[in-house]
Amino acid sequence: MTEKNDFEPTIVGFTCNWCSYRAADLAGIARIKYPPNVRLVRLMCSGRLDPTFVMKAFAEGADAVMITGCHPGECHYLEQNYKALRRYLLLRRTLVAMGIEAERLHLAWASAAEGIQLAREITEMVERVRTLGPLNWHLNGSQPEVVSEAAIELEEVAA
Amino acid sequence: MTTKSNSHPQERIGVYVCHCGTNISAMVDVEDVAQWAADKLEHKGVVIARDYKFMCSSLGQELVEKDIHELKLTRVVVAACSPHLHEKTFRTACERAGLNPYLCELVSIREQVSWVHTDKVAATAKSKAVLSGGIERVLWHEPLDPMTVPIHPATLVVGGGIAGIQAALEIADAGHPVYLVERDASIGGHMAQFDKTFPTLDCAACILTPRMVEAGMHPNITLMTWAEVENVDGYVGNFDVTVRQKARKVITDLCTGCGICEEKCPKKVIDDVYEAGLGYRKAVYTPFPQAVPNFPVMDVENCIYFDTGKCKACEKFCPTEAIDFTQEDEIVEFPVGNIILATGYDLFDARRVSNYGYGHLENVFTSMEFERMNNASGPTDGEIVLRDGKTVPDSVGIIHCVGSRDMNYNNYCSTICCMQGLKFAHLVQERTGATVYNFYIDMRTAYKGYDEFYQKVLEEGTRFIRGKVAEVTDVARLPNEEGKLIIQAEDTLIGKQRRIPVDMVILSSGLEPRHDAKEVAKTFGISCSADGWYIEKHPKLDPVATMTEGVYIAGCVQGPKDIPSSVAQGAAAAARVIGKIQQKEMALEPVRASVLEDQCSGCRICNDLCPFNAILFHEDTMLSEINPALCQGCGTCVAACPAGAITGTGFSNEQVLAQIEGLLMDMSV
Amino acid sequence: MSEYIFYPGCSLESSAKSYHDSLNIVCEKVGITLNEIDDWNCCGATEYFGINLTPAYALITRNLALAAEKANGTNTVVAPCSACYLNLAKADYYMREQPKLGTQVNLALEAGGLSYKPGSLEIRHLLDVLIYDIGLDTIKSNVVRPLTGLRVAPYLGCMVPRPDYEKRWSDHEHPVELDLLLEALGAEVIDFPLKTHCCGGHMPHIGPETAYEMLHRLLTSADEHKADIMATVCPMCQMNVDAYQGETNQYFGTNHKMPIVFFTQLIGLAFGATPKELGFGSELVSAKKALAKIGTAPPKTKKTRKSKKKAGLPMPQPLPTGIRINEEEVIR
Amino acid sequence: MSQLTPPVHEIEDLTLLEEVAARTAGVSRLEMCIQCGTCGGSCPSADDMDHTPRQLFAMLRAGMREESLKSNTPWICVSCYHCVVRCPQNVHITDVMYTIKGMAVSSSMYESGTASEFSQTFVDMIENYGRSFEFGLATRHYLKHFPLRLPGMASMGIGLLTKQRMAIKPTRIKNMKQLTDILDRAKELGATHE
Repeated sequence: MTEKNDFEPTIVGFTCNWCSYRAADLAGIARIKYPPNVRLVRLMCSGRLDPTFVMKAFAEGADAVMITGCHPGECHYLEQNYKALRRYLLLRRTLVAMGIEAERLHLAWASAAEGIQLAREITEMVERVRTLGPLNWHLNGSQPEVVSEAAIELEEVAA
Repeated sequence: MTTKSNSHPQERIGVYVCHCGTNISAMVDVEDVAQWAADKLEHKGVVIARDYKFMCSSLGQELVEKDIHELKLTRVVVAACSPHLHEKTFRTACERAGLNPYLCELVSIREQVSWVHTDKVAATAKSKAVLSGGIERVLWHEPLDPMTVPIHPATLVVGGGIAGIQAALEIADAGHPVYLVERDASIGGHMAQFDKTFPTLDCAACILTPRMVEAGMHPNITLMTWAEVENVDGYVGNFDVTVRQKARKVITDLCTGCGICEEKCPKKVIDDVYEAGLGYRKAVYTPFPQAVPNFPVMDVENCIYFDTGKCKACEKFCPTEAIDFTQEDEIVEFPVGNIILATGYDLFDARRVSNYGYGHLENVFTSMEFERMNNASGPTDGEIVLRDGKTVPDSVGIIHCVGSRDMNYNNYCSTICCMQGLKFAHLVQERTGATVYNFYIDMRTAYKGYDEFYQKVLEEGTRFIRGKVAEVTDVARLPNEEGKLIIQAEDTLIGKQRRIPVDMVILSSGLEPRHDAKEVAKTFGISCSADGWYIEKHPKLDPVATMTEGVYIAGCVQGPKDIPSSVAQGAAAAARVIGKIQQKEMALEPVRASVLEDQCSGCRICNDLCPFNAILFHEDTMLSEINPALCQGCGTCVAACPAGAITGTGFSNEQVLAQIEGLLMDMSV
Repeated sequence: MSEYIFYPGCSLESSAKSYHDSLNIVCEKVGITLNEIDDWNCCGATEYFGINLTPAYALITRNLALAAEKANGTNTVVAPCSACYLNLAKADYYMREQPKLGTQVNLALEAGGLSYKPGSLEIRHLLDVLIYDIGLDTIKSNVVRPLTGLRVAPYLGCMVPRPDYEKRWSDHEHPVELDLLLEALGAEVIDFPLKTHCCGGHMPHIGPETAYEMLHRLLTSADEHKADIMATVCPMCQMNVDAYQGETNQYFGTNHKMPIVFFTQLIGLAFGATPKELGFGSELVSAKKALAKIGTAPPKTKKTRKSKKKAGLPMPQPLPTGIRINEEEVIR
Repeated sequence: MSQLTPPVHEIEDLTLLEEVAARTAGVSRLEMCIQCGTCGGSCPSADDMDHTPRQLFAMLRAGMREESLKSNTPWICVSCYHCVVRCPQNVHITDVMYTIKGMAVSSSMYESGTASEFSQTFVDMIENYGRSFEFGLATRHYLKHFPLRLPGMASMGIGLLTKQRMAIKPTRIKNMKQLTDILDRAKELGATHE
């Protein structure tokens, strides 16, 4: 038990410039606290999320990946977040096929006003991944090549 | 480890870590971060790493400029606050020093590190990771030039309510052409239906009609009523607008607005729009006496001639032969540089709250019905009477928050209903002397002069009951309830259920987005919140712009608001547009996607994905091309291109992948 | 033939036997086969929740587990009793809303060798099935003895239209389903404003004065609207209005004589069944006088709120009374 | 989110409001109450309540444990769900009432026994027979609480009996053991009110 509790996961979070990145700013302005395990990447839109980004993050050692975007119907670019949703669902399937727990990839909607909600999502995510333990997938026999192949396959379906 | 060693050996990077007073340095060991960057990331090209008290101060900026000159820096990374605050500051500093502004990267260690974490060691470690990500990323930056597009001087204003009228007049007065397109037969909007306006009790028509006339006569305004925008193509500065001018069946060039046709028309129809269902109009009609323009329109659905082929009374009596039964819709096209949407709101349909009995109990009225009843030109000539058309009520109950602040209907506060309810209380008391009860959840009288108005209504003796009304019923329990409407509510200040018998109930209904708000948003390429209000670019700092360049919003289309706020927004949107027009051309942020022709397979997957229709397919070359002026830089196509043939400046795959690598530089893979 | 799983509930075995008898006749006519859950137990009415929560939900869910076992091609459970309908629906809904409840209830069911997966059954009231599955047209086509001349107050009570977890009804306050059904039988349906108001529930046993007050409201309004008879969908409503009418009269010094019967009894009558086989006569306030009016010309004094047509201001059109006009679906 | 009936020791550090929410089936949304009074206004039996539901929720918020659990309000609730469908905040009011009843019973706070004993009598019937048994319920309940009403009610009772609407003998379900096992296990699991 204690082993798992000592584990500090590293999570890469992809944010949308218009909503979730601003939500993260807002959480800061409001001094809402959340664990430091998430490192954010700013994209213009969750629709920009290339499945290879997620694979890259896992390959580089992230224990989990969080995708965040505008609420359905509120996309800055009309409806690109639905595409993110689709890619997310596909990615989860692929991850499971590769032996990675689906919980390691999480999608959360957060509008620019939802700093509190984003902080809560992050906190919950960190807790979930802490219970899952580190992602030791290289030790499980998977190779980085598998990643890129899967990523290519994903790119094909992503559209 | 897949990380390449420095793939850009020629680059020389300057790193600046800001203390932000103690905002950052209290939680992040900024000296350590800077020292670490200088020591450990030298192989990435870091030639200097400094920490400084206030990087955004002029001294801080000069530090960057000096280093660019003296150390021949080719890239700059600043670890400080959110890029949304100071990205522009440091880009400009680079530009001053002769470095392309897009070779500068800002990473946030304040909003996303020092302010949200509580463990200094962990926060410092995260700062290093974030900085490392920024350094990896900046290596892949490319010098970019902002694009410029010309601005067409004409403006389209959609919606002729008070917000749209205000916007149109401001722009026209500044000397620029305006197309004012209105769906109804006259401009004026909801305000034209009101009698008095809170809190000053100005007569709505007295203050509105001069502005309507001004808009109708203005040489710079092309007024298109009974018309709807069908399509918008193009982009900021260069929109192509298609408008459907619906057939009035009246030749406006010949019509003098004498009103004889309306007088002679034998068909009486309940007017659901202007009279809110409380009064009648004819099948050929001008909605109200002060309508602008004053030409009538024909309601084909109710016209006897269109139904039976007989009648034509209007045509017979028209002195100028202006009636034309064969007139068809017309499609009009014109270019504009900017667009202001002021399409307003719909009133909440109170029939949906079946426990309030509207549509079922005859003496339950909506706020709009009451406005019309109050209006001297309305269906009762300004008399406040029951549905029978003659009885003056002795007691009136006014219910606030109808359809608002309620998860069963709309969750938001419609903001105007409290003041509207108070205005009604005053008017009822003034004109009938009836006893008035106002039922409210919270009394919201913010803004100038509003609470004073509440004081005045209190003074006049209106009885206030704090409690959301549970139901309105005509089922009497006690003799004094017989023949009355009984309003049942908890008086929450005494904690008892009360039943108040009254003669008349007025529902202070909330405001809703237009029923077609979502489709209209799509036509104009802007985004709509889940409840249907249009989303402003920034809720505080940019309330009238939208995320779509060149499209602005004003009035209730952005959210419920009162007349002063709508007017202010109309003027604000106009000011933004005038500013753009006077620049003659504008620079666009060069965050754009482009197709690498040699890699494009012509599969066209990207074509349909683009929300802005910016991707064009050339049949001859079988290649897709992105129109940089239409592209907004979302990057969906970049992510979706199966051939990897689309690249997005500012957010290229290389940049993001490098950043991920940098972010995770401490992970032993 | 439409097959349904059937949960009769305790009342239909005793106090609401006429409901049971009449619904059997009606269902047979319109082609409904009811497969009764074997060895079902009481749903706990409104009483068990207040005593002990987990057992209350386990008690209800035992029935669902038994029902699911013999689902046999259909997954719709029909409950004619309001309280049973609500309790079954509520247990199923809350176990979905809060999965932990489902887990706990299933742990309890395990002790009896049972299990139930929340959401696997659809729980519906008999009225819902008659309107939305069978349809008014089929009902109409079976009518051989129209109830012309009979003024009926449709009375649903509380637990059918509310809380309505699955949004099955046209409205929570003034639903139109029962009105339309009775109209299809040829009856004159009054616009009964208290049709979803409370009959007093368990109050006759706890605070009788409260119950009398509520019953008094119902009876007064039904009388004012000149109803001959009330038609209900709920055994508890029937019991309270019927059995406590005498006490209510005593308490208020009134003389209400309002018979109340189950809606299926009226359907059966219109379908040509005899009053006896439909269980008429078991009501304490006799419906005899009311039934005698069937076939007679409607009384001249036709006073409903809607009929006031005077020169005055136009009334707003009521919302279209189509059945089920619920909110548009929102993506979320 | 609310947890279902956790053992008492787990929720000791919750406020009274949180505890009630946690003990309520489903998601109660009790903390979302805006004190508008729709519930108290809708309630058909509000006149007989010590506190309107809204007041009761304010008392829960204020941590007034004893006063809340001694209130007759949840016992007067007739489960008509008018407040539930009208509540602008979608608070599961009726279910909260059930929770408060349960807490009042287990802490022996609610003393005026009519309502709670009616419930208990009903539950006893079910636990013995698996079905409710109106005749037994009525006689046991009325003999104890309304002996004076019995003569007046006799005609009604006789009416129900002669019209065969009330069985004199209870029906017992076949597999009573199964039901008892389930209920016993459920009681162990949800040791909330013990």
